Amino acid sequence: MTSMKLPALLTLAFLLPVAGRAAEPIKIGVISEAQAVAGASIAPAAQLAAEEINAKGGIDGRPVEIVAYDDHSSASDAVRAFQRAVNEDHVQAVVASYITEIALALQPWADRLKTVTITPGAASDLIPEAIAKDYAHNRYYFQGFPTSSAVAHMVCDSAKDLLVKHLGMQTAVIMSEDAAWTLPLDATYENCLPQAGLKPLDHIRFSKDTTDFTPIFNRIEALKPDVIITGVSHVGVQPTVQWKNQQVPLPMYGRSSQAINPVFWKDTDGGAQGVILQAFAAPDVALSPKTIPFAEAYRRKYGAFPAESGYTTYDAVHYIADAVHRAGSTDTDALAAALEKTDYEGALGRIQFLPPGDPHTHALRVGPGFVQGVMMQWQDGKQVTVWPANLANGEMRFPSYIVTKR
Amino acid sequence: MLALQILIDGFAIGALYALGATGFTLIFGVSGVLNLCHGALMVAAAVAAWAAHTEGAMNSLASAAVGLAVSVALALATFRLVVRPIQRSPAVRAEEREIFILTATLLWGILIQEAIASLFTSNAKTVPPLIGGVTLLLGVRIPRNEILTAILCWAVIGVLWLWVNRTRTGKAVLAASMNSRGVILLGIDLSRIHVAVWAVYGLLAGVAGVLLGMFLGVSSYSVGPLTASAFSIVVLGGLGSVYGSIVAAYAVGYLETMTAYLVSPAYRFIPALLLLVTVMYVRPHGLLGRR
Amino acid sequence: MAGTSPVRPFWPVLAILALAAFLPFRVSGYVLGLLTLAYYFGVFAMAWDLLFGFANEVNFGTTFLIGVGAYSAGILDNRYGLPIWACIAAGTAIAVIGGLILALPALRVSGPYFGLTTLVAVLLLQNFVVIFSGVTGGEIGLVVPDVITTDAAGNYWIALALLAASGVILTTLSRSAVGLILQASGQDRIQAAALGFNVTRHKLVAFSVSALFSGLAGSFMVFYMGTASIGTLIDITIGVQIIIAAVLGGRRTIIGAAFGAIFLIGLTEILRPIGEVATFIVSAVALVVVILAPNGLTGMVARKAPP
Amino acid sequence: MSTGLPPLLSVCGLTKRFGGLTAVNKVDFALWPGEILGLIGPNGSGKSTLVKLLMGIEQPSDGSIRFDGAEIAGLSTHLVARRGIGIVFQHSRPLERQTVIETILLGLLPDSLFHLSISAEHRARARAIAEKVGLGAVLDRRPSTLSFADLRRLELAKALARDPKVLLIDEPFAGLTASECAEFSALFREQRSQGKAILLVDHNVRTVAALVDRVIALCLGERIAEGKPVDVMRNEAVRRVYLGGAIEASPRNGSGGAGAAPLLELRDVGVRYGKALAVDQANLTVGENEFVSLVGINGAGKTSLFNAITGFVPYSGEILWRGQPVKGLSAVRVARLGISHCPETRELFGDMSVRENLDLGGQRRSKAESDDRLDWMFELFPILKSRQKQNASTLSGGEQQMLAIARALMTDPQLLILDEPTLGLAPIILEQLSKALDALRQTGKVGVLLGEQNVTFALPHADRIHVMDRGRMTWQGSPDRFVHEAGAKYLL
Repeated sequence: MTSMKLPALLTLAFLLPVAGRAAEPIKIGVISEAQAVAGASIAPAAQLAAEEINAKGGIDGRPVEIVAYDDHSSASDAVRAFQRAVNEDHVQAVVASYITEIALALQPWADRLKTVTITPGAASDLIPEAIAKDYAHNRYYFQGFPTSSAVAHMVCDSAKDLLVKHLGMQTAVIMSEDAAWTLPLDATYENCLPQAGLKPLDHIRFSKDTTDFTPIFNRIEALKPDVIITGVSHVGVQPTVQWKNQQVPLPMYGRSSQAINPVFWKDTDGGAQGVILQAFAAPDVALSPKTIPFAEAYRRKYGAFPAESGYTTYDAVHYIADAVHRAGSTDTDALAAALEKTDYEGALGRIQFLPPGDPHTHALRVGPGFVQGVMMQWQDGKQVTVWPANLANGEMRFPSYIVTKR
Repeated sequence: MLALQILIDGFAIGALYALGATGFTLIFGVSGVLNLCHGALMVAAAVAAWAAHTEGAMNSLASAAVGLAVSVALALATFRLVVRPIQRSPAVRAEEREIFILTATLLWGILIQEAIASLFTSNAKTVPPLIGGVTLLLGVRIPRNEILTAILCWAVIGVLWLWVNRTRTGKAVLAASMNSRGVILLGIDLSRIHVAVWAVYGLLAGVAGVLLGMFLGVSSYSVGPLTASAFSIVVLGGLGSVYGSIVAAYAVGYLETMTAYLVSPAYRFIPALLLLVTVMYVRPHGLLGRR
Repeated sequence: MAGTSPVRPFWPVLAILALAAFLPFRVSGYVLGLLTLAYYFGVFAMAWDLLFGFANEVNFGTTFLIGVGAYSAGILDNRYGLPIWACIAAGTAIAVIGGLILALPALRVSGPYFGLTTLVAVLLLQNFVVIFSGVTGGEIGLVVPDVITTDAAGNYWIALALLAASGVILTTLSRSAVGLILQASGQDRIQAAALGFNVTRHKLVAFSVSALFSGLAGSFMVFYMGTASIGTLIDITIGVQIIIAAVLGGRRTIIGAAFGAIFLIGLTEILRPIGEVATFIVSAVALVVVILAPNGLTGMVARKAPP
Repeated sequence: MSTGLPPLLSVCGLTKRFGGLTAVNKVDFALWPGEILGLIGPNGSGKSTLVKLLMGIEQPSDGSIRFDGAEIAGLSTHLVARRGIGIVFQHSRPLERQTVIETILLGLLPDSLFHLSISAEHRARARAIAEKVGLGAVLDRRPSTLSFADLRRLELAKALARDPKVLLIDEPFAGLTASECAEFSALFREQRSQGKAILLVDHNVRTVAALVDRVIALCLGERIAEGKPVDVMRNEAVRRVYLGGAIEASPRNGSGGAGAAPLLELRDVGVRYGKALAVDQANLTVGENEFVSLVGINGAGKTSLFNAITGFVPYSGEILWRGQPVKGLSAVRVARLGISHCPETRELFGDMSVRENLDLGGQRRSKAESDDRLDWMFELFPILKSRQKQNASTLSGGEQQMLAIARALMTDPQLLILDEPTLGLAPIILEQLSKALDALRQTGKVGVLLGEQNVTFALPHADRIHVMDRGRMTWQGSPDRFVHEAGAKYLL
């Protein structure tokens, strides 16, 4: 039965270097998907943030320490990692997973193990709605990322300017992967696209395991819309490359999480050319004074720019530290209470959580002046910001075979 | 229009499936091994080709070659390090060899998959197509590379056929698949034949993998599904029957494509699976006999 | 009894059980949580071993049984709010029915053909869970409102009890007269039939027993995890883990399978700190054991030639 | 034997067809309580199929099987068994991990799902049965540690445990020593005395003659004789099956033959399969271009000996090829020395054409060489030429045999080992084969070692004859001497 004592010992050994330090460190557990591009930036970004804080003398003299876990994109692994973080490594807060399925699996555990937990990337509205519905049992859980509906609204708003006003488009087909986060996304698309002036002709949901997108694109094309409105995160490279190889004469516009990552161009071998995507942060968009410095610091340290979840995690660690400082303790209730009062200028913009009572309790507040986000387009290997006007640094351009009106 | 679309896409997909399954069935026929790291070999080949292109800045042909080299090497490694030790192990009784080889190749496949994932992330990768662009065929727009893919698959299958039916080694391989003792009686070295077969198998899996990487793209997650689909197709066609595999490959390819077009992409795989179950009940030993 | 293997292992196992029962007073909730999962997997692996080791059927569909049981239980709780015990009972029952369905091909086809048919069963279940997401929660997974207890020790003891009970029942069964007949049938159905045994019926029984424990453990696990999702219950990789655990622990020993599962999950967890390569190393270790020590861990411990 | 009472088992018009071939053809016989009936016939005569039909392992195409007055034809095996028919398989895989007593207990268990425990009274009975068959001393040992004879005893014990009314026993004496045979015979007689009916299946009369009350001889699926052992042995049809027609030797008019330089030498070669002793102290020599016939009934050990020579089974003693020991060489290496083995199983490539099969034979030779030999083969076996394109599996038995021989010769051997080429072939085919072999012998290009049970076929071409019986070489000499000295003894 040594197999039970061993992990304990091993983790101890793992923590020894810091155990020697003077002040009791504040431990933050980071559970992420190290092998998925979208999740790979989470742990490094947290580390970076911790180093910054410690460089400034920590929180009231106490150093921040990151304990990282890989959940292999599996909910049960994540639950195990969570238990380990809390019971074994005694972390005071957890930042966990960009995948909604996993975030939802962890949500009950935040209460069971009485630990503040923040997701740096899971977007589904189900998360804050659950908190609103049963605040008593979910109050330790925070969504460090805008909700899917917020994402959808931003796509609609930008589409109104860029597609309807500018290009005179009228119809669209929604194409999204079958996942937790896209349910509210699609629902919102259905509402807000018509308001924006784009009539949804059809709505295609496909399995995350889909590899052959030819039929999907052909179905869409047969409907003769002006644009494809996307909602993809687990897939990205394959639809994009096939979109390009088949020269589908329709722009792809919307949420495509993988496309936010700078390596996307390489992964698609340039297939991303012309793709327009919504993002809450990008290496060269100054959403706040902190955005670009962080991106640069990250690249200096790790040799590549962070994925979107990197920015959110970076902020999360910072505002956890800030909350600990304000709460003057790491007691879970105090910390949660402090977090609810968060008002922090992060790489994403101004961070505030929606208060209890709001249908989206503990979700990020979005909109001008807060977390705002941008629309970017891949052009010749670079992400060009095309919306909002105040941040735009380029015009939309499309591959020759895509014919847009006007 | 739609019919033609289905016809063409189904043909390309079917050709890919056929190529993938051919190697799988060849190995089973000759050495009686159900190689459950099949998908891993395909993905490894594709990812290697991708890496050679993006990291090594090679042109698409050279990088494809790298992919093939990798899968051949891995196939031989599978034989030497995993399959043969078990076949020769005195501790494994004959009737248990099957499950042991299944388990071992499965694990080996996981090893390869994990290696790929931690070296190149689990993100999907696409191999640069040999030729870009599209052609219009009766109003249907088809990527040139899709057509090339189908042609190449058939070319390779054709070459395989020639190898098996026209060359001495090929003949011996075929003979071994029917009666290994007969081959030994004629003084033909069976172990050398096995090595040859595994190398050829690696080549087939590699070509299939690289082409798949160009056509649809692969990720380390594709390993399981690719193995499963090859396994299904081969069993559906009748184990050890190359012709059966090809027929089955097209049956599955078209069934999937039609479902995707006519019903919904979400239900793509279900009819094929149901077909498989029915066949297992009606014709427990697959559609076609050996060879 | 008609010793599958002599009664020797009995006392050591009892001692280990006793030790395990006291753990909650010594180790942290995390280790308990880890072991709780490991124990459930232990039951799965033992159920699989009954089919492979004794009925000689290579079943890739074990997660089909687990999934059917778990999801049925979960759905009954989530939609109809039945009391937990009822959900578990129903889930188990439905899993047994699933087991009988799965057994049908086994009576017609064998070897790889059977293996594939069971594999397909899993893939189908997977697809149906996604398609009927309205009921099953689809990709998102099913949220189960009720939990038996949130107390780590409580959950641990439940799992341990289930593991012990299953272990005792399955071992007894495998060493009983029926187990003897099963082995005879598995080894040579004609000879068994020539001794007057209805091989078909015994195979069906083996399947339903295996299904019973898979379903039971699956249902319990749902109420421990609080969610049911493809990735945690049905996915082929789970089935693969179970098979590896059983082979690793030493096939045809029942309890060996349980130790295999605990070892596998324990090792994965021990290696978690080293990050993504953990799975790689675990599979490597498993592969080496399978190739070099086909009789698995129990085989190494017993240090006796293959039976 | 037929006392007034009705037969226990009566078979009538029993027929089994596998596609084209009829394995069992309208066989009738009856079996009374308290008698031992011998069922004899060479390989491929349909014995084993008949047994399978009785046991319900195969379903008959036609005819009836009545047991205890009820029709049992078509019942599934376990039902047949429950009616009271037991079987002792010749090749049986014992449960590895059960002890002797446990294995016997298996036979005692009821076919119930809920019968978990094993009662003391069961154990007592198991012990009793073990004692009876002579396993008393090894009750708690596992099969892997048992002698071959004990394994056979265990099989018998399992069958007896169900206390069947009829006992089918397949090759009861194969691989047993004389004394063991005696012990088993005693066991069978005891069963008979208890009113059991026993069907003994064996290759030839002699082995079972002393034991059985009546004998039925099968050939090519048909009953060719029935009666007391002595009569059956005298029966012309039977003699023809085993000895062929009148025996005569034909002198060789060609080079080579006896006295030529030794090609192959066997010194005290022994072969064991696990516990069974198949070949014991065999000595034999084949010279350059010499034609040696090794005659012996099935199970005499010929095949085992050949497999030893060609490196398929390990052996004790020495085998020399042109004076060099070949021990440890793989089958492939041996074949490359120039020893071509044409086994009774033929091992053709069924789904390949005749031509492809032959080409594979010539694969290690140059194209030209191989083509020359091909022509030679076609003149040796003209039928093959016309069948070139045909798949081997679609050939008739005779043609397949010719192909097998031709393929073996394609490898340009110095020694051709022919194992039971006449197995299950019609007389007319034998003629053709015989001619071909003679032609082959006259060419003086290759030495031949022929294993045969059909003496008439084995004799004519032979320069020397060896007789093998129960793994031992019992006689050797020239063909003409054989006719006088050994011929008569061969069957009896």
